[in-house]
Amino acid sequence: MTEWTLSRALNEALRHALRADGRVLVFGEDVGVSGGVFRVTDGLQAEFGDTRVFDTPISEAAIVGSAVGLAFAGWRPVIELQFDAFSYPAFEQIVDHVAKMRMRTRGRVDMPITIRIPSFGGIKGKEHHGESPETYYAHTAGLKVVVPSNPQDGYALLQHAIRDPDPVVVLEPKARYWTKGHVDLTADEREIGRGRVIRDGRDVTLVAYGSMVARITEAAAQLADAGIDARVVDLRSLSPLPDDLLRACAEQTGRIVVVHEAPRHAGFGAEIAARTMELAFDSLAAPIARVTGWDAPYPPASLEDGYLPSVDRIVAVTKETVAY
Amino acid sequence: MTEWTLSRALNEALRHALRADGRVLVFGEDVGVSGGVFRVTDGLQAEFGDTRVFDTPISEAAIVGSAVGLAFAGWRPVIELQFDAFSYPAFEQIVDHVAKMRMRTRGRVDMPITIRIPSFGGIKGKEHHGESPETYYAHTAGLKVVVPSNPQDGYALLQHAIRDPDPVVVLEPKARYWTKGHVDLTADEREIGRGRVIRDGRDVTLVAYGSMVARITEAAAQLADAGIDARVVDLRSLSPLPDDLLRACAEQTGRIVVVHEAPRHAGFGAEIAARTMELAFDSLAAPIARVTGWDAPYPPASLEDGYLPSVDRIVAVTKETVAY
Amino acid sequence: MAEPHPQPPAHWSGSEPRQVVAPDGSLVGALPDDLDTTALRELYRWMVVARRLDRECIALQRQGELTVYPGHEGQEAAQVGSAWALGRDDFVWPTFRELPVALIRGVDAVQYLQYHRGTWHGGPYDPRATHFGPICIPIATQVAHAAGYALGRQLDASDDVTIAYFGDGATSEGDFHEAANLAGVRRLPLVLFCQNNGWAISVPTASQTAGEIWRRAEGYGFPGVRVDGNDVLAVYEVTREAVARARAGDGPTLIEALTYRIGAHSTADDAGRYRADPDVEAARAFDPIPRFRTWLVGAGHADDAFVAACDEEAETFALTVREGVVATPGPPAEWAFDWVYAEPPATFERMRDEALATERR
Amino acid sequence: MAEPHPQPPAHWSGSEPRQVVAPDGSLVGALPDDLDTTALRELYRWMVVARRLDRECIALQRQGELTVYPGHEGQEAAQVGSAWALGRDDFVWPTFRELPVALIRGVDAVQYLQYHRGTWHGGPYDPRATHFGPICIPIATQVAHAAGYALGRQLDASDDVTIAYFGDGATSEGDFHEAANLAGVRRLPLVLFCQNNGWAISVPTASQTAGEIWRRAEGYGFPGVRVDGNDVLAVYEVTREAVARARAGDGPTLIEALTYRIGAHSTADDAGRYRADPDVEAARAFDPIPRFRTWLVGAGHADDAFVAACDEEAETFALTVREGVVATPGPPAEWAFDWVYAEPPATFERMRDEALATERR
Ligand SMILES: Cc1ncc(C[n+]2csc(CCOP(=O)(O)OP(=O)(O)O)c2C)c(N)n1
Ligand SMILES: Cc1ncc(C[n+]2csc(CCOP(=O)(O)OP(=O)(O)O)c2C)c(N)n1
Ligand SMILES: [Mg+2]
Ligand SMILES: [Mg+2]
Repeated sequence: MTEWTLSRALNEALRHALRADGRVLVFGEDVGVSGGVFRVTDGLQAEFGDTRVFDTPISEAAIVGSAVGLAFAGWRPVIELQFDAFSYPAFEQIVDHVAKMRMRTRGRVDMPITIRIPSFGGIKGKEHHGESPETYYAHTAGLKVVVPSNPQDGYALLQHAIRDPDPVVVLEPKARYWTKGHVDLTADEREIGRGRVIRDGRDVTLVAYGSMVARITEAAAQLADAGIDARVVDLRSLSPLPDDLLRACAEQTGRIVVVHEAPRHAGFGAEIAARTMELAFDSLAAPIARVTGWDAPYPPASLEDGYLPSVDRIVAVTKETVAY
Repeated sequence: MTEWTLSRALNEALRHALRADGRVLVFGEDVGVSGGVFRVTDGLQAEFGDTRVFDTPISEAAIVGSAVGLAFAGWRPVIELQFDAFSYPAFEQIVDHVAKMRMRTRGRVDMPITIRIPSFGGIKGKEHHGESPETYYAHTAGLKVVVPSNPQDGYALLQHAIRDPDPVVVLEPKARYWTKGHVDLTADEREIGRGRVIRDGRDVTLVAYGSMVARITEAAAQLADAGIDARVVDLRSLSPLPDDLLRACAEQTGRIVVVHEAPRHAGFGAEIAARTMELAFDSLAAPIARVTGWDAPYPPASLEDGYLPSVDRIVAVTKETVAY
Repeated sequence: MAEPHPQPPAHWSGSEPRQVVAPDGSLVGALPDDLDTTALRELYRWMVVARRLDRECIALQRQGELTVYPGHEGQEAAQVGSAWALGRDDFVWPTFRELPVALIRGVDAVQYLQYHRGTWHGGPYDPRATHFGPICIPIATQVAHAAGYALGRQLDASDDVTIAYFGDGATSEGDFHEAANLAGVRRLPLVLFCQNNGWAISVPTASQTAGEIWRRAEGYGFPGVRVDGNDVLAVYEVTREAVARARAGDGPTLIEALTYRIGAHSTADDAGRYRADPDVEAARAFDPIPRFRTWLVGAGHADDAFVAACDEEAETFALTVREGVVATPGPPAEWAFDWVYAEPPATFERMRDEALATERR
Repeated sequence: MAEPHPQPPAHWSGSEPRQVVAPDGSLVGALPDDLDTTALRELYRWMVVARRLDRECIALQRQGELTVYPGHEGQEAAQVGSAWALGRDDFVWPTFRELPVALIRGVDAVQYLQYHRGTWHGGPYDPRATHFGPICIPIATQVAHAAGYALGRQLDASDDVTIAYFGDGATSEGDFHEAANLAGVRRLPLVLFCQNNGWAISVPTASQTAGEIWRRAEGYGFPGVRVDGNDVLAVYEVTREAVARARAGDGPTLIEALTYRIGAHSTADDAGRYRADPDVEAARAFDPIPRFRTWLVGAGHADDAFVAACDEEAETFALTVREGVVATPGPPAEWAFDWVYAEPPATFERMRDEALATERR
């Protein structure tokens, strides 16, 4: 057991992967000598050299496109796209090629590509630095999409993503990079596709991923004072979706509140709601509620707090759902 | 009343817009002398000259990016991105700029940009020519997204999209381009944001957009023979969502089946299901069902029929929903 | 053979391209020193075989045996000449128009054509075995894959060379630029081979770019060369030089091969809407095949018997391929799911089962 | 003033840049013929004002009055010289580092800094009134907007010129390429102004591209020029020429201005992690301000009193801006919704009401 920040845990996961597999490459913008805007690649170039860990020109499409070619050449690319919105210039390469190439080659060529994207808001950042791109990637068949919310998951999920023979998009919540937590280096369950119940509860289930997990956890504590026993679920994997867990929560608590930062319209919360309804309609005692960012562009720093789901909003909506 | 194909109706809508407003520009790849891969811009360059209607280099990001600049210069760009998947190279420009620019300028500069994208499958086309990109755009705050399913709507929606001061993505169902239908040139209700009930029914509501509207219509006919009275709804607008209509359908039929070509996971059907549940939970007698493309890349032509929701699948699922 | 038309296609104007055999079949440059008679005859044979197969494919499409098919008539020299300069382990990243290259790489034509038959995406041949990448439709995106593959071989300290094929229109895409710039920065063992055939569907090269494509190279810090793309020997020579540079670790080369798309963009395209037949007829005067035949026979490397034999072989081959194509059945339903993931998630497998059950219903 | 260091920054090597005043302040080129003493003094004044404001902004950030702030120290000549060559109706498309250009365009500094204060995106100034586009962070994307704007003015038969600012790193993006190529094809009245400051955050220009940036132009069919970006007069001259060409309908020009980013990439960046202080010190020897002052005073266009007056004005201005910035309140909650749509859909308005109700709760 060690105490690490999420940034450090991800850094150690990369270090571990680079050590364990000589075919692993880490590249992107400023990941080399500078160690990455969020220090996630700190010290890796010094330790593994600039053939294993290197900077690229500012060319997102070529970063992802070259990862596809590197996979054909038997390498295992782990790439960083510097911020959520800066993954969009590579969208065509991700959707048309990374996600489909293995099928196109009839399984002759795997795409063991890991795409790390510092994502989501909450850091009072500039525009294009607070986007929630998860729905774009989760809706893209052929990709796997995971979101660690704490150092332990960061350490485990990133390693699993790198080892996975399929392309995995790892959305790292910027707002949690500097939050410390215990990391059990020996834990190595097959993580991708499994959610985690962080707090049990009978009255209602709060579901979230990334930074919002901390907020639903806090909300659950406040709800407890109000006599509401809320279960807290960290989804962790958006694709594949841990739908057995969602079914169980619906069956056991009958009420579900989904929380995410992205706009509500066609956001990932819709899939959680629709899927859960399909799986456990008769168990639902209230409509599945969504507490999300508003259907407007991510606002400037000064308006961020009003945009992101606050603990108050989560608590209020949960109370309505329980009272329904 | 005239009888036109969807392609012709869209062509006439563009012609009408070019005549009515001297600031309207039509550009993209092969839209000039050749008249577009699907003939939607046929004859426009000849009639309006190559300053109003022109070809661009194969540069999707620059096509969309230049439309943003043209809007600043007071023009009203109507651009064509040749096929669904070929809108992805411009994804960053659409999401980061087209959708957000008006807000960024505090409303000083409108973005009256129309982005036409021949979309969806069903034409036994090559890969990247059968994609369903609607969720990517519908989830992007700041855009409006419409899908005409017939010549009348094509004629009306495209004109409204062009006149709209906000950016509108028009997803044109390739599979319907050559289908004829009546067009009332005088019809001019404010279309964007409104769905249409194509066939009334009491037992269940079938909801779709684009090419799938024809399939749910056919399914409704077959269901009628089986004694099931199905309402048929053409959504037409994905953003904004005609949610009053969805609520009414849920209240009046209690059962809803959503159909689309895109993969199910985090697809647009999820939003329809989640939103309808929020609005009319107590009226729902069965879980809202989704009949969709599978969560796999769009297959080669030979497998297309098994991928797209067939009338049989729609009928079968609807029967289950009604029997629920 | 047709007399060379005085006016070459518009997009050939500007800098003089490298040339070995002039349109009239006369020798105007130094012969590649490593091509013996057998090799020279092979170049001719492949061009004839490819040309004949192209006609067969168009017929197959008309008969409904293929979906949309993009022909390569007129571009045989650019493709055969460049492909001939590659080593067995060198890797090709094609667009959708490199059937001649595929043949030379040993890709089975029937398998290749499954792509256009609509039975598979990417092409069902094994890209690793053939060193010929999947057919790629999104314009210029394969250039980035090629750069990555070249980087991978470079990191493995291999001396394999990678070649990316693309068209004039592709040079307008951001992906071409990003990949070319990356190739320059890393001095990748990469040959960027542009077939400037004058057209991007209906758009002429002049509306695609105001510069000469080969000149882009200097901005990326590596050499560019312009070659007569209908002169198979010149194409072979410049590609051989580029491959040698790459193999020696001296980095990428951008080759602009001036050729002409004789046919429509594809069987779905009506070229009559945007270009005049006389221009196409004029371009035929620069046809790579009669030009090379004139020189080959004149120089005594081949005789009429050989020429006839090539036509005959091309005929037989085309018909064999036709039989193979017509005989291939559609893929089983499972194939829509079988290779999406190496480790399919449980949710995916449940949906696959649901799908296959529905199919059988 | 500092003696010019023998070694200019690494990325200045290669082709000789245009120069008017050498680093030591001596005149080595022809003076722009349209700058009188008043104008020459203005150029100096703006550089000093901009430099001082930059320092103030960094201080404001440290004190929590601004969020991340990207400084421009060392790039004053490149920005002031080029901005001075623009006409009132010419339109500027900036990145996030063109505060000096903004000042010259008449953008209110307090309003401009709202972007970095985190109270608004894009910048709350009126881009149409100031002819200065919204601050743009996604690298190189504004070059496409600039091309479109230039096309719009061209279609209106106006003789306005558009200028796009971008960095060395931006030249690696597909958007830069697509926009530049489009500019060439349409002969747009566009000036592509690259400030090659040697760094893209931690990545040196040598790792960004293997070519010289100005040489990219030829591949697009228009001229490129390399200029000493720390020589305000040379920058003014080459930009004036480019603007004249554009205004005359002769198309775009790519300008590579060699400068140096003296400060960190932004206040969030620790440059010590990737570059050595001695290099930065060496670069200071090429500082544009003392260089120009030496010449200005030496040539009798200014005296110590004027120099002192500039410093004083800069001081007062910086403090006024500080007061203005510190005084600006955060935006009201409605602003998150007010300008998203010109015609807000009913569903959007319902959500806005829900949101504002929640806020008030
Ligand atoms: C990203 C993208 N945009 C548009 C298209 C549609 N398209 C297919 S072929 C083609 C023209 C390509 O021209 P060129 O690169 O010269 O190759 P050629 O067809 O001449 O071989 C276009 C625009 C595409 N396939 N991909
Ligand atoms: C598309 C995109 N990718 C990455 C970034 C992150 N980023 C911000 S500034 C920067 C470096 C830009 O370098 P350069 O173009 O030389 O401009 P400079 O910062 O030197 O002024 C990067 C990579 C971004 N803003 N946009
Ligand atoms: Mg071409
Ligand atoms: Mg820079």
